[in-house]
Amino acid sequence: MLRLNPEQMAQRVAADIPDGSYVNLGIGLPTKVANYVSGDQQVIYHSENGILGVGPAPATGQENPNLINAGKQHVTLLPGGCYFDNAESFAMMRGGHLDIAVLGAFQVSERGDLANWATDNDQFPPAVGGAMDLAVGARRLFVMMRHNTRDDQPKILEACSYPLTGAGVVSRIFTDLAVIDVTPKGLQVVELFGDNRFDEVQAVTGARLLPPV
Amino acid sequence: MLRLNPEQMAQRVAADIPDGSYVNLGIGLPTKVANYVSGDQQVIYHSENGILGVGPAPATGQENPNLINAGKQHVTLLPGGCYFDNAESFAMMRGGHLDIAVLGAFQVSERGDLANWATDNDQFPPAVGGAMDLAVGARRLFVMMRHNTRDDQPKILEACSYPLTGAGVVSRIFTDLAVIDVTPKGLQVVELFGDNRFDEVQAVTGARLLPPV
Amino acid sequence: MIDKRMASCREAVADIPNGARVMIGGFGSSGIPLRLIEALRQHGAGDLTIISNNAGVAEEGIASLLRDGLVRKIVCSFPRSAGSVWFEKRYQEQSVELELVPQGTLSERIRIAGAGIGGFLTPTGYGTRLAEGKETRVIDGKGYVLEMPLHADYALVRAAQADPWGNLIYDTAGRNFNPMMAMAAQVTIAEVDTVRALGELNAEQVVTPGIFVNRVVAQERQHVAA
Amino acid sequence: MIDKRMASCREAVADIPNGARVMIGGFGSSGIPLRLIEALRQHGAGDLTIISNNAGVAEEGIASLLRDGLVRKIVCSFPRSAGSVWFEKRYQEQSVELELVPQGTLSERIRIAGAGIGGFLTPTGYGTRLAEGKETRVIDGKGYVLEMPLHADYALVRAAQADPWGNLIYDTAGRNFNPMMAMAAQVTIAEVDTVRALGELNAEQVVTPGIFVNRVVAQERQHVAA
Repeated sequence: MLRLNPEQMAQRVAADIPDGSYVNLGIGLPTKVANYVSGDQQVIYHSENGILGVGPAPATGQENPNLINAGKQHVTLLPGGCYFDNAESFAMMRGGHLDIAVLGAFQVSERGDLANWATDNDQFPPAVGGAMDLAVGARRLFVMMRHNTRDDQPKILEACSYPLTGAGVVSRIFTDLAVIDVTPKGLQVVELFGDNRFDEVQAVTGARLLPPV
Repeated sequence: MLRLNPEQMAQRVAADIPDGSYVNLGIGLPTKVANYVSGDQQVIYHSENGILGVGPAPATGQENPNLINAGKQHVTLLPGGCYFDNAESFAMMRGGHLDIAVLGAFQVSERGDLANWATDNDQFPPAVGGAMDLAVGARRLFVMMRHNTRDDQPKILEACSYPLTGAGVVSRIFTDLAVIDVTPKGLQVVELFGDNRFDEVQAVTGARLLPPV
Repeated sequence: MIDKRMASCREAVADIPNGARVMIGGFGSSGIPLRLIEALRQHGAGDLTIISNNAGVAEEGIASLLRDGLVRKIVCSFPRSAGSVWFEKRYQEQSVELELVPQGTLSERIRIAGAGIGGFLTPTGYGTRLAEGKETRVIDGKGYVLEMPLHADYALVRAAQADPWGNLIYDTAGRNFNPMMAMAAQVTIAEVDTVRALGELNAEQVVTPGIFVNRVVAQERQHVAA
Repeated sequence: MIDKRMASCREAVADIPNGARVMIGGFGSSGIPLRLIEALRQHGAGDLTIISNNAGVAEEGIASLLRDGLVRKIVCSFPRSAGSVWFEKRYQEQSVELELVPQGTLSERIRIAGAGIGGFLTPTGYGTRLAEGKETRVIDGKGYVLEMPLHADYALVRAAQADPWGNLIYDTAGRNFNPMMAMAAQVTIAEVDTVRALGELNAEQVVTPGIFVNRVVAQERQHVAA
């Protein structure tokens, strides 16, 4: 099967972000999406710590220690961007004002449950950040993740075994194999990458998929 | 009995406002208090529509239609003053950040209940504004009112007959006859103006008073 | 390119339907979107629910909507002012319904609607007539009333400056209810004195981020009769 | 004359007792009152409850309080970061208690403490482990968790500029939790780069009104190691 690399995955997610959207990109893999939003798409990026209109990284030596994104990376502000406090930032998130959030995930269930903040390993202290607020608040929640774990276990499951971030919150799943929508009827495959066959993808998925129409 | 006029009442209230206080003066009679706060007292006035550091009225022709106080009068901003939205303004009020609010009243009960937003006349539509928020939120609530109605009925009562603004909220009552504290033991007369006698003031009051100690 | 400017107030309010819930910013004479209200009146949508701190004075603003019989209900903290003759007339003839809300409860109910919060407990109004019929509870000896979010279909707000992305800067006490209302409506329409080019507003001074604003109409500064 | 300036961070934190609940502003490396935290560490009050978005990295800020064993409990949304070694060590040896709170719930719980609100209903965390044991309800088919205010005895905040009345202006994303924390504590202490004369701050740009600030300490700008 064709497995997209992270850059290709980011490119595929970027293609589904409409012009004029307000978007929050989660820490890690989703951050790459910004690199593939084309000049025809004007997208305003939100950072949960209190920025709208996040711009690219500053030149070396131009960093402002206060001006960082949620991933603690130095950023800049675009013309038209602005700042606000954390309560207002989360009012935007929880209040349904962001068009799209793109998050990574450990697991997604067939009902759109998301698990991305804690595993079943109790050795590490937990951390949740803004994931639960984005999960309930974004108008559309995109999950961007590898289809399988490093040891080839499925991450799309009938039910998540890890603690939930939110129940029934995921809109669309972008993996390295396919694009899958969470619908009332079930997990609807929207696109199979390259020559990937439906039965191949189904075989490495832990929940029943609906074939592309 | 000596009955203070409104200017004298305002002067008496002003004397009880400590230097450095954050103060909200209600619409009407309480507004006069600002005129008698002396130069030794630096008081920062709050206006519920979204101003801290309210200054005096502007010169004629210098009015800014947006810069008004809660009584809809044109005002100015003192150096050190600032603006905020209504939700933050009421966070200050309800959150216990104002040291003193001075409000007028129709009635006050011996337990410190305040009635100042509606009478029993249903012909007029009701209006409440910020009175209920100030009543529950100011650290000390001063009531400034005539001791009796125009037809000589008492306004200090065992229980208010008018709808309440807040229950058990009044700290101190300044009337044209006396200064009275609401205490767990009851209404404690703190000061009788001029040669006013306790029994005279008690006679025109609708609740039992405790004599000055 | 994101550009939220519209050519006229008329165009900006053209899709407001009968029966809409409309928030209108302002406090007294300060920060009222008078041009948008006038456009709404001429547009003629009726059966409106108006959410605003005051109910208008003389023939101006919300008073003109009440006069023309376009308002079914008003949610308000201080409807009665010197000169609020049209509100008083419609109230007394029982042709307009009034939901009276303490001012801080009004602004917070609007804010939580914009913030995705389902309700809040406030001490304001506890033990008074305005808490009748509402859920209450006592926590650590203090009484609270459960208040619910106030959503709207449209918000008409007034600011001093905007940019094409809809960022808003206000003038002095003209903020009042405008920033919360901008958050709480499905469609927020801002009437401003001037629109500046992108990047010309001081990003540290923006009060309403453009994400809360859908349409911007510039106008000459209107001085409001006191 | 109202003048909230104090001569040193040491003086500003001198009355913080053992067992105090202390809010500390900042997000990642941005807007952290590092000098005040260092003064608190040297002051040596222990058994502290720290309320902050993160738990410090390396030997800096909150990490230094954890290292020195001054922290009994931490209320936090994202305690685990690259380099949060002292938090991880204290957590694993069970010498520090963790109350994990989703970030938006953390900032709103702080805000409502400052705003006199007794609780709020949030959809965040509904149906998850972080809502276990909490009161929930379903409104119009959507689930909510009742969350309560987070008060503190002291708040240590960081801003760019102040004036003698305690008005604060921040730098870019340095606001984060600082404005809400300033509202929610009995005593708020602000560490700022510079104090300007009264009237020199732009009144339209003040984010934290001075009413929320009790003490101000100026300092040279500290660049935080990334």
